[in-house]
Formats: sequence, C-alpha cells, structure tokens
Amino acid sequence: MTIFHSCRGHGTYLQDNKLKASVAGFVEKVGKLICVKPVKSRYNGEVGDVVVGIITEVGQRRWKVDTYSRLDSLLMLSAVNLPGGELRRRSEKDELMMRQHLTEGDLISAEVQSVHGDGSLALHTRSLKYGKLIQGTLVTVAPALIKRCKTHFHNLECGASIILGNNGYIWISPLLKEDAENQTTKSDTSTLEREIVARLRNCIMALAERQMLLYDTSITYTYEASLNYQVSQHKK
Amino acid sequence: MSSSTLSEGRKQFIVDGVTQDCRADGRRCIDFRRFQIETGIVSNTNGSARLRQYGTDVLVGIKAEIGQPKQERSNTGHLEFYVDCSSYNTTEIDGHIGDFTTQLTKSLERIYDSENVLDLKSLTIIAGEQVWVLYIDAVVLECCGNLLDCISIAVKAALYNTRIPGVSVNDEEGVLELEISDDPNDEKKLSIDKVPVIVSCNKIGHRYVVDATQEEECCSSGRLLIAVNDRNNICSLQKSGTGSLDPSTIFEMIETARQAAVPLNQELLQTLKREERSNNDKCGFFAN
Amino acid sequence: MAAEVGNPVIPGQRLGSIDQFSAGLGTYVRQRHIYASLVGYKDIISQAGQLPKIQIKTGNVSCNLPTIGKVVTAKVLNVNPRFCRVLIICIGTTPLKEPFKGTIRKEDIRATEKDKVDMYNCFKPGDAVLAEVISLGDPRSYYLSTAKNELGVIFAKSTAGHPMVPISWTEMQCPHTEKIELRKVAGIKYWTDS
Amino acid sequence: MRKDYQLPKFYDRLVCRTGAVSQAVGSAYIELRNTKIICAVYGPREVAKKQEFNIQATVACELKFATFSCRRRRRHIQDSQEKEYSQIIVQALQPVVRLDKYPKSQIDIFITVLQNDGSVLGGAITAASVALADSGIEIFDVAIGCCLRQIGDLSLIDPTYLEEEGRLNNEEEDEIVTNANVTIALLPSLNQVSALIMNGELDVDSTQRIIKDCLEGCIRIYPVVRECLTKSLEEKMSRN
Repeated sequence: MTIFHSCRGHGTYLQDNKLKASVAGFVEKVGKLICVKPVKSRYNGEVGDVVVGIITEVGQRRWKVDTYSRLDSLLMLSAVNLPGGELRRRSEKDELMMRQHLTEGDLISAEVQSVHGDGSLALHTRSLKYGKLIQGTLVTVAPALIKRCKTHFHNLECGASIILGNNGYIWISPLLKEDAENQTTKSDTSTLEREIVARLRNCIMALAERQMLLYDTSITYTYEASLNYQVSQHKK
Repeated sequence: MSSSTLSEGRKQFIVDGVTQDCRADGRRCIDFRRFQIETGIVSNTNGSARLRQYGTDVLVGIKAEIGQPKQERSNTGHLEFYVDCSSYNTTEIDGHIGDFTTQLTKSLERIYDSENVLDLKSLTIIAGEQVWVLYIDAVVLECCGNLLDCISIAVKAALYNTRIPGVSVNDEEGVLELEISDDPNDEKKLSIDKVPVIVSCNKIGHRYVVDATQEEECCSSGRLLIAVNDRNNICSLQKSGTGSLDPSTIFEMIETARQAAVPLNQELLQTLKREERSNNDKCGFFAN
Repeated sequence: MAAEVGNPVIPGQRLGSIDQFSAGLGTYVRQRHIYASLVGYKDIISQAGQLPKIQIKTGNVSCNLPTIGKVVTAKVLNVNPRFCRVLIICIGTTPLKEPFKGTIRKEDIRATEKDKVDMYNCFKPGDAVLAEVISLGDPRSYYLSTAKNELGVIFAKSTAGHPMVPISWTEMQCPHTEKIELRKVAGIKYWTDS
Repeated sequence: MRKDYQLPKFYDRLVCRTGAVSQAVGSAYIELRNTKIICAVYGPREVAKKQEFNIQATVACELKFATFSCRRRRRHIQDSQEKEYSQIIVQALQPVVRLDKYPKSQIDIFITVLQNDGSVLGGAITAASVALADSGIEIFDVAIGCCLRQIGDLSLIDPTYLEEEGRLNNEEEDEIVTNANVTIALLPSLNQVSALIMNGELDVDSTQRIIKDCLEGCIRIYPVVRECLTKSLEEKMSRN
C-alpha cells in the first residue's frame, strides 16, 4: 500500500515506504487513516467506556485496578464517591480509610475518565450506578466480542442483571433489590435466582467460545434456547 | 483468570451457592465436569494420554528404560514420577512453584506406593540387576481447579496405553547381553485394573463439593484427596488445604468419593477399550 | 469440667461459659464457651457492673507487635524529602527480638504547618525516635507519626560524634562544639522524668 | 515383632520437654522411643519476601532430617520428602494458630529430626505444637500427631522404622496382606482433624476402623503433652 495518500493508524508499521500490518485482524479505513483492529488483544480503553475491574493494590490516595488492559488502570481517591456520599476535599483520614472502602480482590464497575500518555486508563465511579459489586459471578471473554452499545447495564427479563464491561469482564448478578441503592448489605439470593445466574454464565461462555458478538439480545436468545436443558447438564 | 484472591463478596456468593446445592456453573455438589481423553498421541513414548476438561489440559508421557532396581525392593521394577507445571504459572502459585510441583509429584507417588497397585514384578529383566524403570511425567498445560484428579486419570490412561518391548537375555561366556526386540506383537501390556483414580472433595461452608473449579478451591477451607481403584478399595488419603475437617465429614467424603469413583472408573475403561479398538486417526492437538 | 481458678491450663481447655464470664486476655470464645489460647494460670478479675473477666496469667512476656496507637522507639535508617525509613526496635518499654520496618511520612511529622516541613531538619540517620503507630501501612512497613509534642527525637549524635542536648523543640546542641543542629525534638515531658 | 500390639492403657512412649533452644521464642524436644525430634519457633516477625498485603499471619515450616539420622545418610539440601513433610506440617498447624492476632507477620517453625526410628511425621506435628504453646503465640488447641501401621489385622501405634517399612517375617512373598500407614493430626478439644495421610490399599470399613484407632492414639497422647506443658509452666513461674 503506497504511502502518499494515507496515514498510519494502530496495528500497522512503515517499511521502505510500504504500509504493513503488524497484527492479525480486520483492516479499518476511516478517511485517510488506515488501522488494523486485532481480533484477540488486551483491552485498550476509550473515554466513556463502562468497564468492570478488580482491585489489585491499595496505594497512596489511589487504587490499582486490573481491567485486562496492558497496564493496570488507576482509580484516584478523588474519583470515588465517599461512602456517606458527601462531597468534600479528601482529607488524610480518608486515605487511612481507603482499605475499608475497597480492598484487594474487590470488584468494581467504573467508567473511563481519561487515557494517559502510556495508554493506562484513569477510572471514576462518581455516579450511583457505578461502585462495588458484591453478589454475583464474573465471566472473562475477549474484549473484542463485546458490542459497543448505548448502555452496558442490562436488567434482563429472565431475572438477572448484567454489566457488559467493554474490557471483556462480564458481571452477572441477581436482580438488584430496588431498595438497596448500592448493595453493601449481604442479601441472600434464592436458589432460583442462582440457577438463572448459572445458566446465563454458561450461555455467555458458549457464545464467547464460538466468537459470537455479545450484547443483551444475543444473550437473551441463547438463554431462551438453553431453557430446555437442565442447568446442571450444561457442557461447562 | 486474572487476580488470584477472590473478594469476600464473591467467596460468600460461592459458599451460599454450595449450601443451596447450585454451584456457580449450575452443577450440583456431586456432579463432575465432562472430560475428553485420548491416548497414544505422542510418538516416541511407550505410552501417552491427554485429558481435556473445560479449563484443564494435562498431557502424560511414559518412557520405559532399563535401570538398576532400588535397594530395598531389588526384584521389582519401579516408577519415577514428575509433574511439570511451568507453563501454567498463574499468580497464586508464582514464587513457590517448587512447592506446588513437589506437592503434586508426592501425591501421585503416594498412590502407587503399595506393590499390589501395578504388577511391578513383571518389569524385572534380571532380578537384582536389570529392571524396567517407568518414568511417568505429566505436563500441565492449563488448569482450572481439580488438577490432581485429572492427572491421576491421565496417568491411568497412559499406563493402559503403555507397551513394553520384549527383552531376550543371552549370555555368551558369562557376559550378560540384553537384546530388545522391536516387533510389535511380543510387547507386554500393563494391567491397570488395580490402578486407582483420585477423587478430591473440597469442604466449602458446611458442605463439600466434588471436582471443584479454581474459584471454588479458593474459598474451600479443606480438601481431601481420596484414591479409589476399580475394586472400590481406598488406596490413599490425603488432607490438604489450610482448614481442618471434622472426623464425621471425613468418613462422609470417603463414602461419596467411593460412590462417585465407580462410574468414573467404568466409563474410563470403556472409553479406553473403545478407543483402542477403533484406533481411528487421532485428532491430537487440533481439536479445540 | 471447667478448670478452677489458679490451676494451670493449656490452650484448648474450657474455662467457663459465656453467660457467666466475659473473655479476657489469652482466651477465645467458641459456641458459647470460653477456651484458653495460652499456657498459663486461669484467674478471674471481677469488674464493677459487668461479668467477671477470665484471663490467663502466663509466665513469659507475651509477644507483641506494633499495633495502631502504641508508642514505639525506632532508629532512623535513611531520610528522603518525602518520608524517612526507621527500624522499630522496641514497643512501649519491651524490646523486640527482631525489628520491624517503619516509615514516617512527611505529613505525619508535625501537627502544625504540615507542608512547610523540611525532612532534613527533623531527622538524621542514626537518631533514636519516639513515634506512634498510626496504620498497618503497606506490605513493606508500618506508618508512624511524631505529630504529638512528646514524640520525636530522643537521642542524636552531633557531627562531632557527641550526644547532643536539646535546647528547644526544634534545636539540639553539641556540648563540646556548641554547634546547633535542627531536629524535631521530643517534648520536655520526656527529658524531665527520664 | 513387638508384643504390645493393642493400644496401651497408659501411654508411656512419648517424652517431651520444652525450652530446648534458648534463643528461640518457643522450643520443644520430643522422644518417641528411639525417634528424637527437636523443634524451634521464631516469630511473629517480619515477612521475608513481600508480596501482597496480608492481614493475617503466615505460618512457615522447614523440616530437616539430620544427615546422620536415618539408616542411609541424607543430603544437606532439603529433598522432596522433607519438603512434603514441611508442607503437611504447615497445613496441620495453620488452623491452630490465631492468625488474625498477628497481622502482616510470619511465624517460622524449624524442625530437625535427630534420630529417625519410624513415625516421624506424627512426632514432628506434636513437637511443633508443643513449641508453639511454649512460645506464647496464641493458639486454639494443641495439635497431636500420631502414626499407625496396619499389617494384616495387626495395628501398631507409633510404629518403629522396621515395622513401618518391613513386613511380617512369616509373610510369604506373594501373599497379599493389607498393609497401610496412616498419620493423623487431631485437635483434641475442637475434635477436628487438621492433617491426614494414608497410603496402602484398604477397603472402606477397615479404612474407617484404622482412622478411629489412630484418633484413639492421639487422645491417649494428649495427657502426656498436657502434663509436660504444665510442668514447664511451673518451672518458668518458679524461676522468675
């Protein structure tokens, strides 16, 4: 591909003025920009993406969050709603209370606030729908399989709520009780709800294995298709 | 899976699931996951087997070599085990990979410890001097919990697939000389009807589950490895994990493992026989 | 068969039930009963208004760890503009068999004008410091603070090598060379009653 | 072969003493007929290699056979059997120590087998928990370890090396006799099993019988350990 009328995007490199692909994937041409989008790769986030992350380290006024991207993302203490919901400057006491709020291994849903120079993401959870995830299971799929759509929080009518993180982490949990605004109390899920969550988990894994695009309608159709099998007979 | 430590909320969700007898992937407490097994897929071994379960992938190769017998058991052959899991090095066992390998290797050795598991006497060539030594090596490619069960099943399949060449001993004027014949029809097979299979029960909350996934193993307080052979005898027991078990739970676990092992052993034998008869072309590593 | 008062008990021995006693030092509660968790003598302290407390009197000193709120003595290892590393050598008055690492952050040195603190005028490597544990900190070290008047440097050597005498809560003087060095000195309370 | 096959009424084979290593925080010396084991406990001290923040204490154990302790000389570096024994002892003592009392710290247990004449694992577990009790580290219960060897229908508590490895001398080569070794660590007052190792082929109900016998053995050892600990307490109190 001669160089003079196009410019280089992601996934390509220049060699004796010929543009060559450096990853295996689909070529995307936007105006003069040519880039190659790999099929299976780590998540490189854009501002505004909804992601599900796992806290890996509690540091000085910030948490390190694993979002299946090349570098761990950062969640600043200033980018989090304080437990009481008050809005004030973060004092030193908050710093010491960080571990009470979020510790290693905790799961959070967050939004990408900005992308740093080296590609690592800054997250924020400053809205009521984001925060700590308590009751439910996590499924990891390739980030490319998650279809970008308007909302990534779905309450499926089969009785479970799903968060499709753009970074390939999908959180399935029983329907949030209306009153528990953010679920800190330990609500006991009934067996029926638990079976729905398990069935959903198996459906998503089956879809992901066949490299099918994941969005709420594709998942609901698979769920209905799986209804005539007993949950415990699933392949997984 | 990404991080090794589960958060309290997710552990509680799994423990509640087990008490309601509906686990994270829908299975009941005594359900196994399906696995596929293939034998004879690595050419220059005397016997090999590969076992694939969702998330777990183990390859076992057995090579027979002629060597000196051990001092205390001079007239029988012996087995050497090694489990190599360098390729599966997730975060939770980094750093102390050595201990993990020792633990697996020693657990395997313990099952084959008593003489009447395998007919080791048939492995002797010249009593006291030359015996067959079976090097049994397992390579763990991928693991999603329940590793020892998969390894023990794969080892049993590989032993079934093992062919040991016949050896003729001729001694010209006192010099013993071994001559290994390579025509296939006078090879020896090993009888594996007394070879046990490990069933591990993990104690989660107040109940215990069979064939636990990686997350379930993270929130299990104690684990009992029970080796059961075709004659429903217990060949070895080992409690591992950082919690403690009630004696009554231990007896219950042994009983469940014995019942669970019966269909497991039979199904394994049938698939091995079926595969041996059909000996169609092996799809090997291409089937995903 | 709860053990009577005064006779020796070993860990795991039942001491009493929860509704007659409350659990004290060296005991734990399991299924409404109090059990011993140390080797020692069982003794009961009656408390005004509450249930009498069972505790274990042990022979040797019970091993302790830097816990939040305890005052510790530490030796300064190295100093840098943001924090200084110390080695905790004894907790309260009991020396430790093995030291623990600690860190005093810049904002934990003084209660007043926190940002105008210059670390090099507060501590020098080799000083002995009295500090209070404020958090378990990160995996590498505990977080300490000297933000109270009675906390700070209690022993320092001058560049000439002689132990110095404090003349104010920020200056210490070497008796031989009369050179004044800046330190964050522990308050007068410590000097008078030592 | 030993005459006293059954469980002796009064258990007199185990002798133990605390305070064997002076600079250790807690230490114990155990003699099980001819098996001699010494154990030292250090800690709670700083964790050597720092990974992630650990709100609980970690227990580490290192068991080593002295090179001269067995029939055949052992090498200096830890071989796989010693590593395995160390792991089993860590798993046996982890549920016993009150880990939340000592955050971010490590408790090191060093065990050296001076003379090996059978049932080493059982003796090592008892030695380690006596040393822990002596060290003033809070523990829920004193773990008692006990080995049992089953040959045919004989069950021998705390077998010697000969009995552990050997066979009945009148047993012909090919006659298959059930012989099994089992080692159990019991927490007597919590009535929980914190370590269980068995090898050798047995059917289910004789497995249960063997485990019950071995638990019975642990219960017999408990009073000896209690008496040793109280004696060492009185010595300590009389000293200071």
